[in-house]
Parts: sequence; C-alpha cells; structure tokens
Amino acid sequence: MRRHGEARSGGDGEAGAPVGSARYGARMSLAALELDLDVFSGPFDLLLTLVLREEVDLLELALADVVLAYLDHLEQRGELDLETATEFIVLIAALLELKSRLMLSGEDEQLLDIEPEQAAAELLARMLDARRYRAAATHLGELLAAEHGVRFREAPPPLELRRTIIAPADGSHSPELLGAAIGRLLSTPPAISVLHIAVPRISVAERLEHLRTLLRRGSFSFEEAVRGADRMTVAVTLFALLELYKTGEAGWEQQESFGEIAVRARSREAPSSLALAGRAGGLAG
Amino acid sequence: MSAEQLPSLARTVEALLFLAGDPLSVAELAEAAEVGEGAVAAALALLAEQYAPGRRGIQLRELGGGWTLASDPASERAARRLLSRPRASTLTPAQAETLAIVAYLQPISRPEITRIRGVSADSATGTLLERGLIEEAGSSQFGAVLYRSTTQFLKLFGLRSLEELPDVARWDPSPEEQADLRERLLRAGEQRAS
Amino acid sequence: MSAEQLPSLARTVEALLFLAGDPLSVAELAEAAEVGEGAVAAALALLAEQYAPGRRGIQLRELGGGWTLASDPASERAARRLLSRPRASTLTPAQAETLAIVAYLQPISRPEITRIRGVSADSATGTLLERGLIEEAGSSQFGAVLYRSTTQFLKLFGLRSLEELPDVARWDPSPEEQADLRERLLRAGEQRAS
Repeated sequence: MRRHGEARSGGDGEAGAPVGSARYGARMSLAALELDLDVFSGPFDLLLTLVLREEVDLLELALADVVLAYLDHLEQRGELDLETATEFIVLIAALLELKSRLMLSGEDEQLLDIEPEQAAAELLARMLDARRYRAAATHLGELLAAEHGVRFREAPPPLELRRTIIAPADGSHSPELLGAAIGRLLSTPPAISVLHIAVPRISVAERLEHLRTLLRRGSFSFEEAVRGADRMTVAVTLFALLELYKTGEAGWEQQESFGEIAVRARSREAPSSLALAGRAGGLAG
Repeated sequence: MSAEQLPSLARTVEALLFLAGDPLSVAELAEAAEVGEGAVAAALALLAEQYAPGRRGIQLRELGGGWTLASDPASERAARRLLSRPRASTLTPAQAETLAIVAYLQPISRPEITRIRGVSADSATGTLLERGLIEEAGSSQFGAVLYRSTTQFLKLFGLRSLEELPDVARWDPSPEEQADLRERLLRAGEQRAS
Repeated sequence: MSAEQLPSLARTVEALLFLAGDPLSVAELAEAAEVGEGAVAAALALLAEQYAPGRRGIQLRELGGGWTLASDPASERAARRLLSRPRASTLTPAQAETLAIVAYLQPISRPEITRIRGVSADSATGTLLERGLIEEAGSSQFGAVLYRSTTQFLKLFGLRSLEELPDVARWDPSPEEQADLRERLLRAGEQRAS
C-alpha cells in the first residue's frame, strides 16, 4: 500500500482515490479540472497533484481544452477575479512549458542538462517548499480566526500628552547613512536573461532561401544545414524544411532514431523518388 | 462587588497601556514610569489578574513583544454595531501564503516569494503592506525590496513573538512519503526520457 | 485584592467605551448592545463605581452628554515621558532613502522620489515631514509639491551645510559613469521598477 503525500486534506488509499477536494477521475477529465479550478491556488499544487496521480500524462492532456474549461468556468461565474486569472495564466504557461519540454525530450541539451535524479530532487524540494508554506498559511489563518472579535483601541492619545518635549540630540545621525542610501538607489538589478524567450530573429523565408541554396547541390544533411545555429534557428529551419516538403521541393529520410536526416531535392514530377532514395551520398557528417 | 484601589504603579501602567495603541515592552513601561523593570513586571502581574479573561470587557494581552489592552471578543457583536466596520479578519489564500513566507523567511524579496509560491505575489504583497502586516526592510544585494513582518502582524495574530510560530518542518510529509514522492518523480523523469 | 467578574452587559459597555475614542451616549450604548437604556444606565453605574477616581489608572467620565474612558491625571508625567519620547532615532530604510534623495537632489517632487525609489514614498515623506527633517519648498512647474531638507536635518546629521554631505562615489556601484546624479538615479529607479 502506497501512502500518498497529499496536497490537501482527506482522500487516500489505492489508485483512483480523490486527492483532497481535487476530484480527479482515473484520467484527469475536463469536468474534474473545471471543478478543481475553484480551489486550486498555485501551479505547484496542481503539479503535485498531477504527479501524485501518476496515471495522468501531461502529453495526453489537451491544454487548449483546459483553457476552454477555464473560460466556461469564468462565464458561469460571471466575474473576472484578476488574481485568479493571473494565476491561471501562469499555471497554463507553466504547463505549456513543461509539456513542450516533454515533447522535445532529449533534444534540449541546455534545459535538460541535469540528471533525472537531480531534476527529481529539485522539483521535490520546490514542491515541498510550496506545500510547507501553504500549510503554514493555513496555520496563520487559524491563529487569525482564533483572534476573531479581539479589537484594539485606535483612538489617538490626547494631543497635550503627545507634544514632543525632548529634542533628539544634534549630530545623532551619521551622514554616511545618506550616502549609502544613494549608493543603494544607484544599483540596478542584473540584466534579466531572456534567452529562453527566444525572440525569433530568424525568418522562415530566410531559412527557405538557405535550404534552397543547399538543395541546388542535390542533397545535404540536416545537421549540415543547421551547423552552429542556435535552437531557434534549428526550429525555424525545420519549419522551412516542412514547407519544402509540402511544396514537393525536398524529401528526407532518417535511417535510425536520432540518426542523421538526409535531405534531397525532389522533382515535383516524381514524388515517389523519395521512397526509393537510399542514404544520400555526399553527406557531410 | 468590590473594587479596591490599585497600587500607584499598577495604575500608572494601566493608564499607559490604555493610552498607547501599540504593545509596550516592560522596558518602555519602566522608562516612562521611572521605575525598575522588576516593579513593572509585578504591576503587570497584578493587572493580569484584574484583567483575566472573562472578568472584564477589556483584556490584558502579551502580544508582539509587549503588553497591550484589547477588547473581550464576547463584545464583538456590539462593537461591530457601534463602530459599523467589520474587523478586517480574513486573508485570501494568496495573502495568507505570502504572509506565511514573509513571517518565516524574513527578510525576503518579492521574487523569492514568487519562486516559492510558483505564482506572482505582487497583488498579495501590496495588500499586506497596505494592511500593515508586512513592511519594507531594506534591499537585497540585487536591489530588490526586502520585506519583513510587523508588530501589527504579531498583534493581530495573537503572537507574543515570531518564536511562537511553529517549526515549518512540522508540516512536512514523513520521510517515507518523501522517499515515495522522489521515486515517483524519478519514474516520471525516466518515462519522459525513454 | 479581589476582582470579581463583571456582569455581561457591564463588560460589553466597558469594551465599547474602551474602543470608542469619543464619548458615547446611553442611547448609543443601548443600541449597540441591543438592550434598553435602563439596563445601560445600571451597567454604567456599576462601572462608575469600579472606575471611581483614584482607584484605577483609567477613569470613567461623563463628558458632553456621553460617557468616556480617560487616563487618570495622576499618570500624566509617565504618559508624557512615554508619548513624547524622541521618536526612535533610527530611520527605516525607506525613510533613509527618501531623506537621501531629498538631501542630494533638492528641491525635488514626490513623484520624482517615487520614480527613483520604484515604490511609493508617501509614508516615508509624511514621517520625515512630521519629524521636521524635510519641508515643503514651493511647487514644480507641474504643480507637484517640492521638498527640501531643513536646518533641523543639518543639526541632527551634524552638518554645517549641505556642502558637507558625503561624496556618494564611495558607495557608487559604478563610479566611472559620468552622468548627472539625478539622471542616473532616475534611470536606475526605472530599471528596478521594470
């Protein structure tokens, strides 16, 4: 019997039991998610729940449906709570990023450079942290509730008792305090890395041009076409290649998974030549 | 019902607690009354007896590093009718989480709070600042404003000091549950890699 | 010394008088406590006995057609010492920053201070005004109030004139930069805020 660490109270036991108030089915159904949207309060919470329900596969979850469910939910409520909406957007963005990483498994050296064990440890630490302070928040809520009805006197003391009669001593403050404050105000935060946002400086048209130039040689390897290029350029080049395939200008083949992709020119008249083409010669490694 | 005369120092301490809105420490009371701290402590003990819960409409509480007078919760209904404003006593989950993170990890910057919560804490931080539950406490080395909790926070949450907050580890899952979680995360990672 | 339990209504009336700053009429008390005026009058009589002059540090007084709690005049000396003690001589980081901006860039408007700090300077400006460290110095061309430092400021910081303000180069993270201080502070503030 596996003990489920829980994001919320209640629920336990064998497969399929609900996790707290999050009523997920064996597969996370849209309806269940919609119900849960009332109560979710952070992506780590949801993530924790997703991981605990190990049968949920993010790859099989249509995120567009989640967005639609959320929009329906908003419509039913008839009001837009900005805070919740912001959290939802952050959540959906986090899920999108996670899902895109899953789909690119292995390709993304920079982002998935860490060992699975390290990644798991890191994710676990973050989830536990979030969970810890969520529990602490509940505790604070209880403390506050226990103080219900306790009020403090807010009336200011009579003015005649407040009048300052003792002047603070001259020279009691150091001027250095002011210089240090200016120094703090002159400091700027380190530049924020926006590398992962990848502003597309490369256009598909540019890469089409590049591929067509290479195609005039008859054939080339994809590796050769993107040598030294950044990830964005690789992605755009792939789009360009798909475009060439669609127009019938190029075809490709790959002998084995993760092997070289050989691209060759294809005459528009004879698309079947692609299937017959063997491993194209003259490929640079 | 008898009400004998309080000793002079106890009366002074009572008057000071009545006038000051915020908790007063024994040292502050001693300085104002021009007596030793021991005498103040004795006067407070006497007052604590007078103001024991359930005896009067006012209670003596030790809160936020000092002593203060507060109304008896039993009078809340009448107080609300009189002052026609509810005691602001609820926090949204986002505010409570942000407050918990500040209370435990202070001083802490907004980006750090965001990293722990996994969602932005901007609006919650703003509300907590406005309600006087947290305040600025300088800047981090990267220029981000740091936050800490206030005496007002201790006062409203019935805490004598931050030490009264329980250890956060208390809410951690058991080592077995953590091991189990780690294993599942690993398995998820392996599935992804395959 | 005995301190028996006050009847429930007397406790409620005591709590209401404690919370309200101004005198409360019997009618107001009766309405808040949801009882008749006769019952309130009886409760007040009981409290008047408890709070008879000389017994406690707080007195019950009939003032301007209503009832109010006030501190015992005998505690006046201690109250003055408590309430008029020099304000905590330290400046909060927000106050120090605001004061530094005013000192170095005067005259300067509040919106500019806010832009440099990246957060509102209203509360800090208010405190500095109240403590006499800064004062108003006319209005900018856009109608915003301008601030400058005071003679009191110079005295408290042991400065003969503003010329004696320390050179900020010592604390400057990039002293090689050759722009006007105001311009650089504004730029840094905007970068931090973005």
